[in-house]
Amino acid sequence: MSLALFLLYLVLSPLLMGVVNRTKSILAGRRGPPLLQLYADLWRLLRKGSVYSRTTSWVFVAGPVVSLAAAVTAGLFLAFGGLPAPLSFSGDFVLFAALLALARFATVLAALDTGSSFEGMGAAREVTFGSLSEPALFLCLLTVARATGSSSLSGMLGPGLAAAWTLAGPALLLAAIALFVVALAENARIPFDDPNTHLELTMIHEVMVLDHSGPDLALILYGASLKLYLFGALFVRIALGFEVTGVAAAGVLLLGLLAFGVLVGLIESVMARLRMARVPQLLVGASVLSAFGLVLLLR
Amino acid sequence: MSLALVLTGAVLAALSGLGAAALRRTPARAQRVTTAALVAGAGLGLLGALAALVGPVVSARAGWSAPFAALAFRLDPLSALFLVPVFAIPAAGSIYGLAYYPQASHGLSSVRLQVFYGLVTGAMAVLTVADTAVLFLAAWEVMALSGFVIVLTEHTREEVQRSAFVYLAAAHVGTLALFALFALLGSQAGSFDFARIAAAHLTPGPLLFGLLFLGFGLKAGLMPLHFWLPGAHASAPSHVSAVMSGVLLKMGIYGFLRVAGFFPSPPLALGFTVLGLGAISAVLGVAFALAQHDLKRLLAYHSVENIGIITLGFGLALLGRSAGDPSLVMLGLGGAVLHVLNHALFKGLLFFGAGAVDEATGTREIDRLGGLARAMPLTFVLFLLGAVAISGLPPLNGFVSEWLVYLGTLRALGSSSALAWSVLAAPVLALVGGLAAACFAKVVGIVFLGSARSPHGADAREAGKPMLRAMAILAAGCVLIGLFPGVIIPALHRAAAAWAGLDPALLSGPARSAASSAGLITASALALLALVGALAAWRARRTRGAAATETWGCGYSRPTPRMQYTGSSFAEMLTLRFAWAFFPRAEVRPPQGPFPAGASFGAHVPDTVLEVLLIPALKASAALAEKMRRLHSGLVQGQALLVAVTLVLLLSWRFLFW
Amino acid sequence: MPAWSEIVLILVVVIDFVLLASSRLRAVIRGAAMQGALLSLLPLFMAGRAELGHVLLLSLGALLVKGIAIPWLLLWAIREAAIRREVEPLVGFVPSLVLGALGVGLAFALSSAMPLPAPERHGFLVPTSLSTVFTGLLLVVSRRKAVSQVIGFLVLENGVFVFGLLLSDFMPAMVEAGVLLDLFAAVFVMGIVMFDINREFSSLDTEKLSALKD
Amino acid sequence: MIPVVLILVPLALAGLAFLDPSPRRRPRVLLVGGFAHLAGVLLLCADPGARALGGALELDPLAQVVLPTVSVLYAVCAIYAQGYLAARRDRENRLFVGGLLVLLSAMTAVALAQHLGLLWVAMELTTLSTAPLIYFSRNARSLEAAWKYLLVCSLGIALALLGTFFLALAGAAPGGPRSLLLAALVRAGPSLASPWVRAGFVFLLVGYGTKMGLAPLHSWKPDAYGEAPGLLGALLSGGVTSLGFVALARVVEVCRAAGELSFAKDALVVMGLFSMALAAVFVIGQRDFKRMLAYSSVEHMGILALGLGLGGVAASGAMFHTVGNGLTKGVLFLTAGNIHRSYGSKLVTEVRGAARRLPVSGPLFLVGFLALTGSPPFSPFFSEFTILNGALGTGRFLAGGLFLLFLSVIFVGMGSTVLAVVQGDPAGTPEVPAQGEAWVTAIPPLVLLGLVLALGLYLPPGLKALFDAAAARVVGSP
Repeated sequence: MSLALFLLYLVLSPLLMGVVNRTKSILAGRRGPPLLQLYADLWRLLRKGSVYSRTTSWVFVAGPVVSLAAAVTAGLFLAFGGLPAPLSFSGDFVLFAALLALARFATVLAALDTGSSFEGMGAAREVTFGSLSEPALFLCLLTVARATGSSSLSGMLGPGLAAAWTLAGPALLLAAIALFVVALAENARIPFDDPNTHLELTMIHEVMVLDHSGPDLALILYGASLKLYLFGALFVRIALGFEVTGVAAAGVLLLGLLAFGVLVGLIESVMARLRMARVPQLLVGASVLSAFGLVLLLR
Repeated sequence: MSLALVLTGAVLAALSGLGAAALRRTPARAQRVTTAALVAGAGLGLLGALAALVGPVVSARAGWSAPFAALAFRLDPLSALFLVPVFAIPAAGSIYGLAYYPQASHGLSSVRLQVFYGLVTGAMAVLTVADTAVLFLAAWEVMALSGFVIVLTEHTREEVQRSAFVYLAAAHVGTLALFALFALLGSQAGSFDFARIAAAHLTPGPLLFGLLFLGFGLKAGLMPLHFWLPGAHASAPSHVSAVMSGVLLKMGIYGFLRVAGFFPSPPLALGFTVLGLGAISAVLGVAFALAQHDLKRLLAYHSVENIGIITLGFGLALLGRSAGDPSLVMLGLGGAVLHVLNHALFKGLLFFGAGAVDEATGTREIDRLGGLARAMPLTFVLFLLGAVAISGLPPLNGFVSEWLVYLGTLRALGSSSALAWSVLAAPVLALVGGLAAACFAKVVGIVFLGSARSPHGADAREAGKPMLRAMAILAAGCVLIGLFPGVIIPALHRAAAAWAGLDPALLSGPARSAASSAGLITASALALLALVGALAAWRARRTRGAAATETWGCGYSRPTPRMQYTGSSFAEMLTLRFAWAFFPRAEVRPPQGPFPAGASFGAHVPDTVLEVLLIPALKASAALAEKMRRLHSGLVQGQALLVAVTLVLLLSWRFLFW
Repeated sequence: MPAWSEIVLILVVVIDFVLLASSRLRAVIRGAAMQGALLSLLPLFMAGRAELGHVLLLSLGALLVKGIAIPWLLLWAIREAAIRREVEPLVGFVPSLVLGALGVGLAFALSSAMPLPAPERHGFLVPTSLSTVFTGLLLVVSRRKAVSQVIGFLVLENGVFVFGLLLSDFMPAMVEAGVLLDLFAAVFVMGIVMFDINREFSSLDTEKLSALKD
Repeated sequence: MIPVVLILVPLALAGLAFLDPSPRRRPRVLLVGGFAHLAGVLLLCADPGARALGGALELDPLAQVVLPTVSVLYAVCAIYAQGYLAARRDRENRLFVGGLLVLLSAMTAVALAQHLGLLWVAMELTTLSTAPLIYFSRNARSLEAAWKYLLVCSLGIALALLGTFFLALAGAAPGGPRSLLLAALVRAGPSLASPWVRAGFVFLLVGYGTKMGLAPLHSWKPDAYGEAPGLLGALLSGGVTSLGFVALARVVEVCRAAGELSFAKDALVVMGLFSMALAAVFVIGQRDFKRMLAYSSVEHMGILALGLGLGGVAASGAMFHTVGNGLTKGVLFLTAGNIHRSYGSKLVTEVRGAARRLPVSGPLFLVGFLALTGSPPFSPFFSEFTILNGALGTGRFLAGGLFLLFLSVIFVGMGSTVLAVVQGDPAGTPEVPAQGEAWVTAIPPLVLLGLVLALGLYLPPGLKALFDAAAARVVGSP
């Protein structure tokens, strides 16, 4: 069952992107792209050739590869829908976070490899916000760990979560909210970053991949969708942490993800992107929020 | 047996420099002989250490007729684990030195370097197995002074003299603090043998705290006491920097561990204090690193950061000891000691790399470099491995030790007492990890990627074979520990038991679970590598014959290297967050007149403690001393008066007040 | 007979005051010589159980050295170096007199506070010696010229000599010999040095001697 | 009978030197005297407790500690003198050689004297014999130094004589010892008249403290050491000052017997710490490296006084320190002399890169500095560590803390000066032709340093027992 969910993760993640974009287009009163648009894009890109800058080295090609591989591997530890993950050990969420960090590291290096000042700018922003969102993520997970008394993702998201909600509801709520903010930041969504303007200067993630084309770009887009799906699943499970098993769990997860996608789309259509200077404040705020949650449990 | 091996290794290493001194006629051969001797000694020592890791605790004792002194040695798993870097890094360094600092071209200064380089190695090895205070102190000071000499290798350069002196002063003050520390311990325990001191079941008072932090913190480079470190590491030859930051600092940690181990149940306050210091060192260390422009200074500040991480683990272990929680001791100490080893490996690797860059380009200014990946591909790959490792990213060794520390915080999280608060070390560690990754993204990205930012390194060539070999050895260590952490867990288990003086059985629970988790880490790491390999293979097939062009400049068609992002601009957003701790100094030459000739802007972030606090304070006290000296007019009548006054004062003291 | 010695001792203290007060170098030297001569009488008066030969030797030596040789040496030095005749005090005469008086008072107080272990015949010796020592110190500290410092040292040694007399009847002769000998030697060497000072600096003003400082 | 010979032979040789017409041959006399003396001392140490002149001279433990040190230092300096005087042909060395030999005899007498009067005479002789030597270089500065040295020390010595008289008077009561023999005074013990013992101690502390150079009685030191030849500096700071310490210790011994020990100890601790403090103030930013050494000598005399004042373990540490300090000071002053000669300057601003120009003396200067500041495994480390132990072990935390504080400040202060002299590139600094490194002036300090190191690596058990015995005899066994 858990393996099935892992495969769903690999298969369905582009769909989640579709949901988000669909929501935005509906709210904007446009027809918008079909739900499966991203699959089509990926397929097209994979068949294309690619163009490389003369300044780039093998790092440029390795970047997308490593970050995609890291994202996939990270999925092995996430207990989708609260069902035990394929791999699980105490403190595995550290590895989970570290793999995502590895993905970021690879992307950033690939960006710097081009020597383009724009991509350098994007890389700088990416590492800045990444290093600020990392503590927030850990504080959320620690809150859950303290509440469930477990130290592995499978345990934290597993059946124990329901009981934890009854005992430590407020703390978990805070953690969930903070986690949602982190998810938006990590996936470069509004209000942190605007995934579909094409004014290079305003962006973080998109500007880092300006030079990537063809299959490389395909890997990047797919990796991005995986990351969104990961955080979505994590957020959904923590937010809807009630006792479920088997297929029901899968159902809850998928519905929850649908809701997550809609929510993200909703936010992107009603909010504007923050000024760069204010982004760190929001992330620190998320950390403070989840830290407060943790303190609630510690005292 | 194991101890004998270690001591022989130590002696061989200590005397290795004689080869260089003796065969000065044929410098190349002399250096090979010295290196061979050092490597052989290190080999013996490592054998002994490994034997001690699996075998029983060995101790030996011989008379030494100096006051309070004896030649008492003890080799337990903890010492053995510290011995691994003590022998491994200098050996690799001496191989590196064959090409980096050849005797043939540097002559006498290279001879001096080799002699004291060996001496440092030997002293550190003896220090690690010393079982009595005076022997410990003697080895300690020999290490410190030889360290001073090798930092001073290029003693004609102004800043080298300056930083070497700062190092010497700091080292000496630390040593004096240790005098006091051991004198106190000795007087309380009635003996200077570590065993007897430990048996005395002392409880440390604030005075001992202070001396402990001052004496060992200075050597280890804990944050407020790190001031000597960046300069010394930056101005020493690179393989010396590698040894200093990879091993010499760890002697401070070792002493800290040893002495703290004497206290059976330290108060919780001690553990939390250590934890706090670790947090400060880690965060501010990496913050200062981000703000550096000099490659080696940057690496030096990362040593402060990593010492902080080690101290975090150590603090957890102390807390576990106070709370009587063996698992916490196991995880905390295990993490700390493993990070000691790991940091030695990747920091050595990185300093070697930095040295190679320095040699190839003639500058350490990050913002002047760029695109070296093409000129020195092998150096680049090895340096990249080091960078990934130090950023605590899987699948390399840095991650493993940090993971152990995280496990420690999780263990504390489970407790219902005040202990649980120590979990706040985890987000700190996360922040530090993120910042470190950012910092090394900057280093690798700016130095090796993109294209050259200045004439420097236009004609850079790949580093010499010995240098690459030395780097490859250390890189292999990083990869192996990263992929198969399971093999080292048992050693950590025994070390932790030895430190806490507990029965290993008590700690076997967490050790076993950690080992099994380590197995899963191996599995996932292999999975990751397999995935990367597969994708990479596929991409490699696809990329052949791809079109090549300029970097997309968003419509701008004539990009120049000068337009690239620099290290400073890359780090700016982050350093802004720490502006409160920095006192940047800027040299600005604004454009003037209707036809400005030239303008320039330069800024650097000096060390706050040294440049903003210490040196002004010293200057002030010197001025004060100068004022007081004015009182001393050379008049002979005044001198006679002094005698008379002293007589009167003493008389009145004796007959009126005493 | 004790009466005589007491008179002598009183004279010695009076001479202390004279030395502090007089502004002429020669006068000071003569005063010191006078004091030396007076002191050389003391052993004769106090010759108790001790055998006569030793006493004669002692007083003769004292007379030769303190009363004649050294004063002559100093006068010769002044002539040689053509030193101006003024004393040139750092501390004026009146203050030095007051200080001297204070010192004498202190000396008497101190010696009354310190009972002599043996029922000695001349309890007057101790205060005299202490006040003379004090005067000597005062002269050394408060006079500018090198010569006057030598005189100060001479006076100081006189004080010590007076104290030594307390012990003369049971102390081995070596001590007194020591006093005379190295008093002589010290001043002698100082004299030589002074001539060199004169050659180097063409004056005996020790304020020129303050080049060495930090 | 050896003690008397040890005192007379150098005197005889001094006479010979005065008579000898040839300035080239004269230094050889020094060599003869030094090594004859060394041999005699070794011979004497074969039977400890040897006495002469009815016990006025005796080789007690304290003498056994100090006399060999002085003798070794002297012999090494005698070798050095060959090279030094050969390099100073321009100057008349009759007085110099003669004075040095008188000094040797005087120092021996001080070390062996058990009679306070004899002790005092010998001490005075050391002053008289060294004063002209300070004036060796016959210039204004050295003259000024000699004058100040002579005046201050004579004052001190006069006060010391008065103090000696006080002690004699203290024992003058009918049935009292009525003698200045140490043994007699100690035997009389409590029966001594305490007010006179107290006053006597104060006067003797000032008197011999002046010879020792304890602050604030030190004022002659920087001038004398700064202007005198390095050779003399070595003998003064390694020999004469240590003997001042010996004299003081003898007095303290009497005080202990008379039950006046506690004040003596307090006074010594206070003066010792004050000396260290003053040295710290004057060492920071010191531009003249010979004056710096003088203040370092003040510091170490302070350490000796402190150790003696703390008593117990610390006192035996102080005994050990007399040896280590004596020999190490020899290293520093001799090498400093070499550097001074070769640069013709002793100012940090003008001297640079000594390690390059004087490949032996330069590094030796640095290593000597490290040894003196208590870096293991050199012997001063062990003595200073012992003293620290004595302080902290007996709960004197303030004293111990100040001790460490001053040590570290002085290290930083001296270090900056020493390093500025030793390292760097000598190019562009003043150079005196034909005054480069010569083995006869470079080897002697090396020998001394070897001894210092050897005593650190291996301290013969007998020697350690000797230190304890000497300390026990002065301040009582811990």
